[in-house]
Amino acid sequence: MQMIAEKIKEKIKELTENGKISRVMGWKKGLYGYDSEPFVFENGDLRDFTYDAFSGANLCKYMIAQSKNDGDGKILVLLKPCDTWGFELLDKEHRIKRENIYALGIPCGGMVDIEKIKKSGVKGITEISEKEDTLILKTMYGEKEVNKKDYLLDKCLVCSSKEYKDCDELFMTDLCGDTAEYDRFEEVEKLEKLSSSEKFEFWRSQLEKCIRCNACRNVCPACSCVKCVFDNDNSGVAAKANANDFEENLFHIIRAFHVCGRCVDCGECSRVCPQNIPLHLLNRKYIKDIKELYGDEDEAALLTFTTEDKEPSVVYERGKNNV
Amino acid sequence: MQRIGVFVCWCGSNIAATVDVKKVAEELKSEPGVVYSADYQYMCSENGQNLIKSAIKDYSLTGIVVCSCSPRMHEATFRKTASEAGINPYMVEIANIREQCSWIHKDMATATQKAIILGRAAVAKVNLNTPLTEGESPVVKRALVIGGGIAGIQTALDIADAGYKVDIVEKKPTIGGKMAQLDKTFPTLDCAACILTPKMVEAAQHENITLYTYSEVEEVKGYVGNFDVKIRKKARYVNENLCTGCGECTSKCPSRKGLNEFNMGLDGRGAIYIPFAQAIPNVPVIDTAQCIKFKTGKCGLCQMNCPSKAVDFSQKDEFIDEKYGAIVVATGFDIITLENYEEYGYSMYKDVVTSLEFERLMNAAGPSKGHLERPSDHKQPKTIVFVQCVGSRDTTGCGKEYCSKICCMYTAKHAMLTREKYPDTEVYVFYIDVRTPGKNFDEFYRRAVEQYGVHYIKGMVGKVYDDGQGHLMVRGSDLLANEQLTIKADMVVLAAATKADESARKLGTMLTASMDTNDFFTEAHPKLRPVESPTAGVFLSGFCQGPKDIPETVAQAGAAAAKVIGLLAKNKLKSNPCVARADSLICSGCSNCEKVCPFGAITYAETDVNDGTVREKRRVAVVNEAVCKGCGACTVACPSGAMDLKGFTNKQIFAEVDAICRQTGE
Amino acid sequence: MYKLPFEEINKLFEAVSLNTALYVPVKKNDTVVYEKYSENTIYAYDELNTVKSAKDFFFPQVQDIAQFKLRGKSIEIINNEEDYESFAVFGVRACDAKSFEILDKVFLAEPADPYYKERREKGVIITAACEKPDEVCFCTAFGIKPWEPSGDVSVWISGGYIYWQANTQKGLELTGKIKDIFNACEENEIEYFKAQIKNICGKLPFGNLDLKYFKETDEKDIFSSSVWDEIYKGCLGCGTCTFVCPTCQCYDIRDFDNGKTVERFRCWDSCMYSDFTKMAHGNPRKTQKERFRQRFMHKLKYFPMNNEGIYSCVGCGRCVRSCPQKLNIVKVAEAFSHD
Amino acid sequence: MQTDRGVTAEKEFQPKIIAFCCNWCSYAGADLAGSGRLSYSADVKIIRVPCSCRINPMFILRAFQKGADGVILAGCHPGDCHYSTGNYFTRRRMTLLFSMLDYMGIEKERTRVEWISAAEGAKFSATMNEFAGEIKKLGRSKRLGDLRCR
Repeated sequence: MQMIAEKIKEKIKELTENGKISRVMGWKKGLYGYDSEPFVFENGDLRDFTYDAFSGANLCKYMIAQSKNDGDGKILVLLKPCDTWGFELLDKEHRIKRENIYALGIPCGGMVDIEKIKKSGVKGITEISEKEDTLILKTMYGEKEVNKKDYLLDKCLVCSSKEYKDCDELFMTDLCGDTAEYDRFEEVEKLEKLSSSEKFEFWRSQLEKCIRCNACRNVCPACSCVKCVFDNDNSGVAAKANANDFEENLFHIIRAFHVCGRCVDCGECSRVCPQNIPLHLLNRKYIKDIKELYGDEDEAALLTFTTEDKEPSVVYERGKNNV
Repeated sequence: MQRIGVFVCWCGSNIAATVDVKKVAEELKSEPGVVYSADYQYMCSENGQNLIKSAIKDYSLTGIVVCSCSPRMHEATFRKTASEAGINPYMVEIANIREQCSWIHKDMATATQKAIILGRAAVAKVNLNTPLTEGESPVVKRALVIGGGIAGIQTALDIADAGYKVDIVEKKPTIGGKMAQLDKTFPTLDCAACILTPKMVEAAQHENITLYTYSEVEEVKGYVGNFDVKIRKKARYVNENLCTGCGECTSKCPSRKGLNEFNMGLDGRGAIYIPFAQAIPNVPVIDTAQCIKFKTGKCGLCQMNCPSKAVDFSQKDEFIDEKYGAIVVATGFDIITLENYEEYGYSMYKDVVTSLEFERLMNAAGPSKGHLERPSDHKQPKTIVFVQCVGSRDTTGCGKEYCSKICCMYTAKHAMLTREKYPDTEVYVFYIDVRTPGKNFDEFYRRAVEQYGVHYIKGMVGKVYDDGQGHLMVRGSDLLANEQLTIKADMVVLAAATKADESARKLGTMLTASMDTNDFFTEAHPKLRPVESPTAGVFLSGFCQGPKDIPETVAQAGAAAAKVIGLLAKNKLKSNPCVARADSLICSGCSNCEKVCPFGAITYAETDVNDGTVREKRRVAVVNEAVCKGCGACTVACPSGAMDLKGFTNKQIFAEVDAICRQTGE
Repeated sequence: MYKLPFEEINKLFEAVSLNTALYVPVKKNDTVVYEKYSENTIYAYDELNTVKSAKDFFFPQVQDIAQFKLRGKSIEIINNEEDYESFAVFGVRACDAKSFEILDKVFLAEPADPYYKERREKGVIITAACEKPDEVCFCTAFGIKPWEPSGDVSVWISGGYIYWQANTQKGLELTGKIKDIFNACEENEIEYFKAQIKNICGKLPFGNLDLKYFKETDEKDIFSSSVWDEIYKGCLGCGTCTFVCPTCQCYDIRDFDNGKTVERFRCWDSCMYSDFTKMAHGNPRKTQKERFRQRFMHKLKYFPMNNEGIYSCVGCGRCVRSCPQKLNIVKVAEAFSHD
Repeated sequence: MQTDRGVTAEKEFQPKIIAFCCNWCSYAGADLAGSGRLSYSADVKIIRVPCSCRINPMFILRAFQKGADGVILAGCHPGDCHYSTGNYFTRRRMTLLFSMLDYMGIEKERTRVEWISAAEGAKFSATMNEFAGEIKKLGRSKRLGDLRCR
């Protein structure tokens, strides 16, 4: 990783010197070694630039704000494969000014979930260094080594491909590593097989945790509305808190529906949820449904149709086996 | 806050017998916004309407709710009433307490309770109604017809006769289309040229018609009544104004390698040519790919020999911008290519021809001057096998799933004509079904079988091959006899499937007119609006909408013309005010709404937005109110709710839902 | 001071819950929350903190205030007067205990917030010393002693025992009702444990977070510092930090029409949201930078300016842990201290 | 529960059902049912919309929030839409929405889409009766309600 980060820095320098870019959207080293943050590096100053096992954040959505002004020159954005899908969506939906962006596809070998490490009982982590697949954790209570592969983000465990979309240049992308451990629809299938009340109980127990912080929405590359219905006092559904379980359901059902057919399954919603609600299971259900009902189409599923589409009653038929 | 009046109609005893109308009026009085309520025997009667009018004045009402019959019955009546009393007609809502209540419920208490709830929902809605105004737009009194075949010509003539200007755009050098290539027409066997060419001449000479031949539509903007169209007039390299059509140039052209398209490539033509003798305009065109002058810079014989100095090698494509009130699509059809049907040997054997080629072979003006002969050795064929449904009704994916409709009849025509002219020729027809619905059609087919002795074989041909001695061996199955058979034939004629002209798809996109998967244009309603496209101001004539024979095409052409005349006769178009509206403060410009709009009513514009917090230039949706029909598809495609439907806003529907669900009895 | 073998902790919970409703931190569905005690409750004593802070007990995310009843054309207003049951919260950490003092300054200042006041009076806070502080903790920077947490009662869990010490009148009352279950113990029995925690706290990477800049610089200079231009850019504008924060106290008032009545309630708001402070003319804080700046100016400058130098932060580390993009108050303080 | 009538006898469950009908086909179908005096449950209340594609999932959820026990959408038969393609979008949207509701354990029987033409008065009434019967069997909707609206 260290090596890749250095090479990326060289690449950035080269592009800056050639006048191709004026700024860089990348990750900045944090306080504890695991908390690198999205950051805009300006004036060629790459101090604290990092690309490490904790650069999980998808930077594509920042491009909405960052590409707005034509006068600012081009911004370079670093995109991992799954980040590029959201980037492509933003481009398709005219949410970014593509001409003001230089998209650099960079390699990804899976990103680490610090929460998983913490949950395994490691406390007081003050510094982390990487040595190939090993993470050396310096903690207030001593040193510890763990294998990176055991603590990957859930989204990396179902990594569906290392395909890059809509990039201006791919950089060292042959260094991508395969991290998929199971099929991404497995969890959805498990839920589908539950009885109606079991499903209800499952989602209740998950959604009751929701604190309506909007992190899932704000990080989502498909949730790019200038003004969300839930923030718009004129929409009739605006709310700042979940007054009860209905509002918890409403928010997540409508959010899933609004990104239905547009969600790129980047997994950010679940990554950022402070309450660890598996929100991706809602969106992935739609992806699975669309695949099963409509197959592969170029257009977002809700923006097109065929005259032979299944009737809504297919839902009852499919559910016949489990009551 | 609105001041709402509620008017409960008895409808004689239709409502009052099962609904306690007094109670409904009384209960609704305490609804928010309601300042007046009344009941009356017949609200739609003059007295009833006067009651409403005076209440509007006396109580300064801003909105009214009429609890009565279906809005499909009297919504217009009460809107007019409101308007006459000085309030906006769209401040009226109807609670349907007859069809939806009194007529279907017997119990008075139940029906009354339901009527109150329906009234409540209407009141809740009116509270959020806003005055709406019908839009108006002027109509350009000129029509554009795209395609100069029989469909386009007929439509143009009908419109022109009604006194409106019409332009025909035809991509080929001449008008006439497919019909010009036909020999005789079924079921009357009159000569196609004899009935078509006078119409071509009439179109050319009509004072209201302008022909743009060898031209194509480049760009379409605007909407019903106000289309802006850019037409590309391709360079012919012959000045139309100077040319007299003497044909001197065509005979002097040293290149003879061009395939004569009009004769389906069965003979040759020069690089400068007139497609056929009766072409309109009778002006040659230079095929630059073939012309020696264009290829090498040498030659120029045509120019030298032109007595009127009309040949001009420096001519450039010309662009014409014109405004139209209506556009008629008449792009017609073509036949499919047969590379997917190698079993019939079309590409291998010269004597396997398509029906359209056969049409030219039979035609007196054709390559063989009307003498039926084989393309390979110019001998008269003694046995001819016709194969129907080549690529039609094909569900394998190789051809077209639909029935081409015209093949059964023209094959019967070909068979009959052959037998009549050459009685010694044996004629076989392989068919799946013979479909002959149409006036005198089945009689025609029966004549072919009974009177002319054509052998109809139910079954398909499996293979056509050469016997090495100049014969084509046609192997097929006879399903009725349940046997395989092989016919030694001199000629095989394939009824190749029809398809939409290849220019249609591009044009459909330009016009935002919807098309089906076969590239046929979709009609606004399959039964009730068969000659209109769902896109307002775009009409459909002829084969471009689906397979049709000549009489049907002409009938539809006339119908389309009537629709166009109806449109152009108006000075202003009034539009439904219940249309979509985009809130530019919220719109993200994502294009989702545009993608679901069936009418192409949504475009995008870089717009200055300022909501007090954010001030910027942003791409936002703009609804063309003249084009929007108010279905509301866009409102659901819009995740932010920036797109709403006037008259049926999100808030209004929420209010209706809330009112219906509200707890009762408190 | 009393003690009880740790394995008998449920005996303690049982005894407390006989007197008053008791809330205990538990692990539930992959998160840590306070749950009302029942016999199945398993105290998550190895979890340092709940994801959401304990402020919910006094300042819940949603609080009904009044009802408007429509009777014909007249409106009846019914104030929501709560008769809240008395309760005890167990396992509150020193940071959260301190946060109540900060919230008190807002909600108990005249005119006092009746809902907050009622709950504050009814609630008994039982704090627990932090055996294993985490790297995200920086409470010591605000003078908080996790080895000696405040609260009505403090407990220490060490050496197989749970030690119980009442600090206030409320604490003593509760202790009086349940003391039969305890064993007696010496005051100094846990001194070593306290020292141990103190020692660990010395290793907290930001235990001495440098706030000199905020303390000494004029607020206008901080406000207009160019540092803000850089550090906010990763901010998503979500409300995670404010909703997990024990000291954030902003709320919005909203109405809900249930068909019979209109219910007026208040709910947490977040200064990170784009429509926070939105008024008829628009929003004075137009950009995320301004919203981001507001949050930290409030915590580190405006609040102390108005409250005898007390910061509106207790160093609990929740925002450090929860921010989706890993921005936080420590980074902000650090960015300015290096400036 | 005591069965002693007059003491605790519960009022018979009266479901609340909202039927969204498109203006051109199903609303006209309802009118036809009316003029044919083809009775159907009074629990069904119709909201008129121009096209079934106007129906936002939020309307459906709102209905359940406010206490509806069933929501049915009725539109023109696919291919017959007045706006030519509106109901094709409805079909996809509702298929996916209902699937999600089912996935979340919300009784799928409480939502339905039916295609009812202007000529199908009898179908309209039969459909509404059948749907109302089903909802009555299911009882009060609890999983997607809002306690404040009870």
